[in-house]
Amino acid sequence: MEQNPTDLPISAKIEAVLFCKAEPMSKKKLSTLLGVDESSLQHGLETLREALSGRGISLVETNEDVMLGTAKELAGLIEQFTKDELSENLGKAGLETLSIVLYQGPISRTDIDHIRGVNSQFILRNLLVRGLVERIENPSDTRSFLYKPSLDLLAHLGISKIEDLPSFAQVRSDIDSFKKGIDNTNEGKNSKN
Amino acid sequence: MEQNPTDLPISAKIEAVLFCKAEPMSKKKLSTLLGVDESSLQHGLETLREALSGRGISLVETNEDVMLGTAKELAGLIEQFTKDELSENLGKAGLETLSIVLYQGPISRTDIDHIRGVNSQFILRNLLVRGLVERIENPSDTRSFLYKPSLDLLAHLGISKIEDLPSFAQVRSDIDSFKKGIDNTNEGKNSKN
Amino acid sequence: MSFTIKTQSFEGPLDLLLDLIEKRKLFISDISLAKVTDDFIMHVKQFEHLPMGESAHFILIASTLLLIKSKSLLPELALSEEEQTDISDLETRLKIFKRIKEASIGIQNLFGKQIIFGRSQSRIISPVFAPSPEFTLEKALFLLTDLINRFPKQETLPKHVVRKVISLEEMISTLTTRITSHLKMSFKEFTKEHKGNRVNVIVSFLAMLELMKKGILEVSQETHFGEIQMETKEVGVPRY
Repeated sequence: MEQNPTDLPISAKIEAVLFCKAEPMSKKKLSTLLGVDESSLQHGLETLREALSGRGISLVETNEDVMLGTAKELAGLIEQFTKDELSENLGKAGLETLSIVLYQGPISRTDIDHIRGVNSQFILRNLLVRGLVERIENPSDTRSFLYKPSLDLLAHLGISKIEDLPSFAQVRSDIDSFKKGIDNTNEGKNSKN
Repeated sequence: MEQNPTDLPISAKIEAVLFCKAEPMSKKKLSTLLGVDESSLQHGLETLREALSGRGISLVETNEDVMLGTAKELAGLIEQFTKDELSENLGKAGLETLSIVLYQGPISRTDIDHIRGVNSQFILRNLLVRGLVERIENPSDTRSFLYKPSLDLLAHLGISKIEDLPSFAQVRSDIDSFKKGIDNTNEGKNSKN
Repeated sequence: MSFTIKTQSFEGPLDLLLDLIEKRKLFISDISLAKVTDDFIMHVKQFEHLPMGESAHFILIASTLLLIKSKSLLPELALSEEEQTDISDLETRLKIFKRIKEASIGIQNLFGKQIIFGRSQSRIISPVFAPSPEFTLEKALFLLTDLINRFPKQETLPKHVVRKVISLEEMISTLTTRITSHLKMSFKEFTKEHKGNRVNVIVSFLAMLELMKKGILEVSQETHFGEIQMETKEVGVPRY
């Protein structure tokens, strides 16, 4: 295949492998399989994303993983024959915790508890079991975990990457400035009055 | 969504349905699902075939049925991918899930998820493909499955009956008492949130 | 004062606090926090029956609010660096929590509305037996033992929370000493009837603060300490 002069571009190869895999795949594995480096892979993913625009399938991606899914506009059509396992109601605590993980992840449980002001052990476990949240080893403390949104969660929200969340950059920068003690939002301006 | 003026074309709808279905589908069924007549469907299929040219997936069509597959130029890559998948290490999550199936099987996915505290959907799939676990219909819920160690795995481990597993009784009772606990308290309480 | 709000409707002390501030249409600041302190503590009173684990988080926040309230009533009260940090930390946490709550509305609106579906797993699997050399019986037992040891335990309250909550009375008594040193008033008299109940100690303390605020005005006129106690008795302890 490698010798074939009419070799298909890397974006087509990515598409074929992800189609076959039928579940999230790590970018690392994908680049090893295709024998390309990370930046070529990312470039291939961008090309594929463009090629898929207006089509029936789309790309969903986190920093680490990538998968193919149906176009979000066609959710109603697909729901006619597929059952959706994740849509069980989140509840207030679940929604709050999920939002923290989405906008602040990867984040430790201690930090989640600190933001919520309560113990999040069981609600996090519930989200993990449902596959909405994933945990990874904490690079700065191997005895603990960091929590991050799963690809399935992004797919369930109908967004293809985390930056597509409503006001993603704004929320993050607001929270950063709260942490630094700088308050550029209305909150700060008005409270001085 | 159906009223949306920027509704995706029928070819995109066909693509999404076939992608998601992951198996051959009769054209008749497809046209019913999409609410179009046979000739519109055939026209949509032609458009899709053109759109897929040069991409990683392609349309496979008989007189009655239609399905999506990978581009034939990429057969070598896909073969390599499948081989890699099988020879890959199971990883901690895979080993943990397999251990649970070994000691607790036949066991449902929900129970595995709750014992592990994370979602095991994709891992179980991998264990099935590798012939390490088998699934049987759940006698108490025909829509779901129970997972148990395969005979090949038991033979590979040199186990003639499950009771010969090291510390079998102790491990089972520890896990069972935890399961009882979550059924009665924590999980129940949190799922209401 | 409304007591109709069910405790279950708040996910935690910050949720309650934010709700109290927003109900009064205030912005998050030390001033607004001082204003809602009494309301907050009235709500916490209802949680007295909750297990230590759940009420501790509320008591912890209550103690910080107490500092804020004390400072607002008695501006001359000097706070330690740690106390200052606790106060600004609470404001920061509330602001972050509020931002997250706002963002969570957007998440709720998206969740499950336009799902991107993955491919269904085909029902037919033709397995190829591919064991992994790492998987041995010893490994299986090791992993399961590890898993069993990591099973979540009920209500594990972090040590620092327990320590802080237990030292709450100490904090109040120190505060009392600091505030009353020149007033010669015994806080013990105020709280002896509520012995052992943290929330009531806080309530009494707040009441005393209010009275003292009035008392201080008197003091500045007459500088006769004995009469303050007479004055406060006439005013009476506010009934909460």
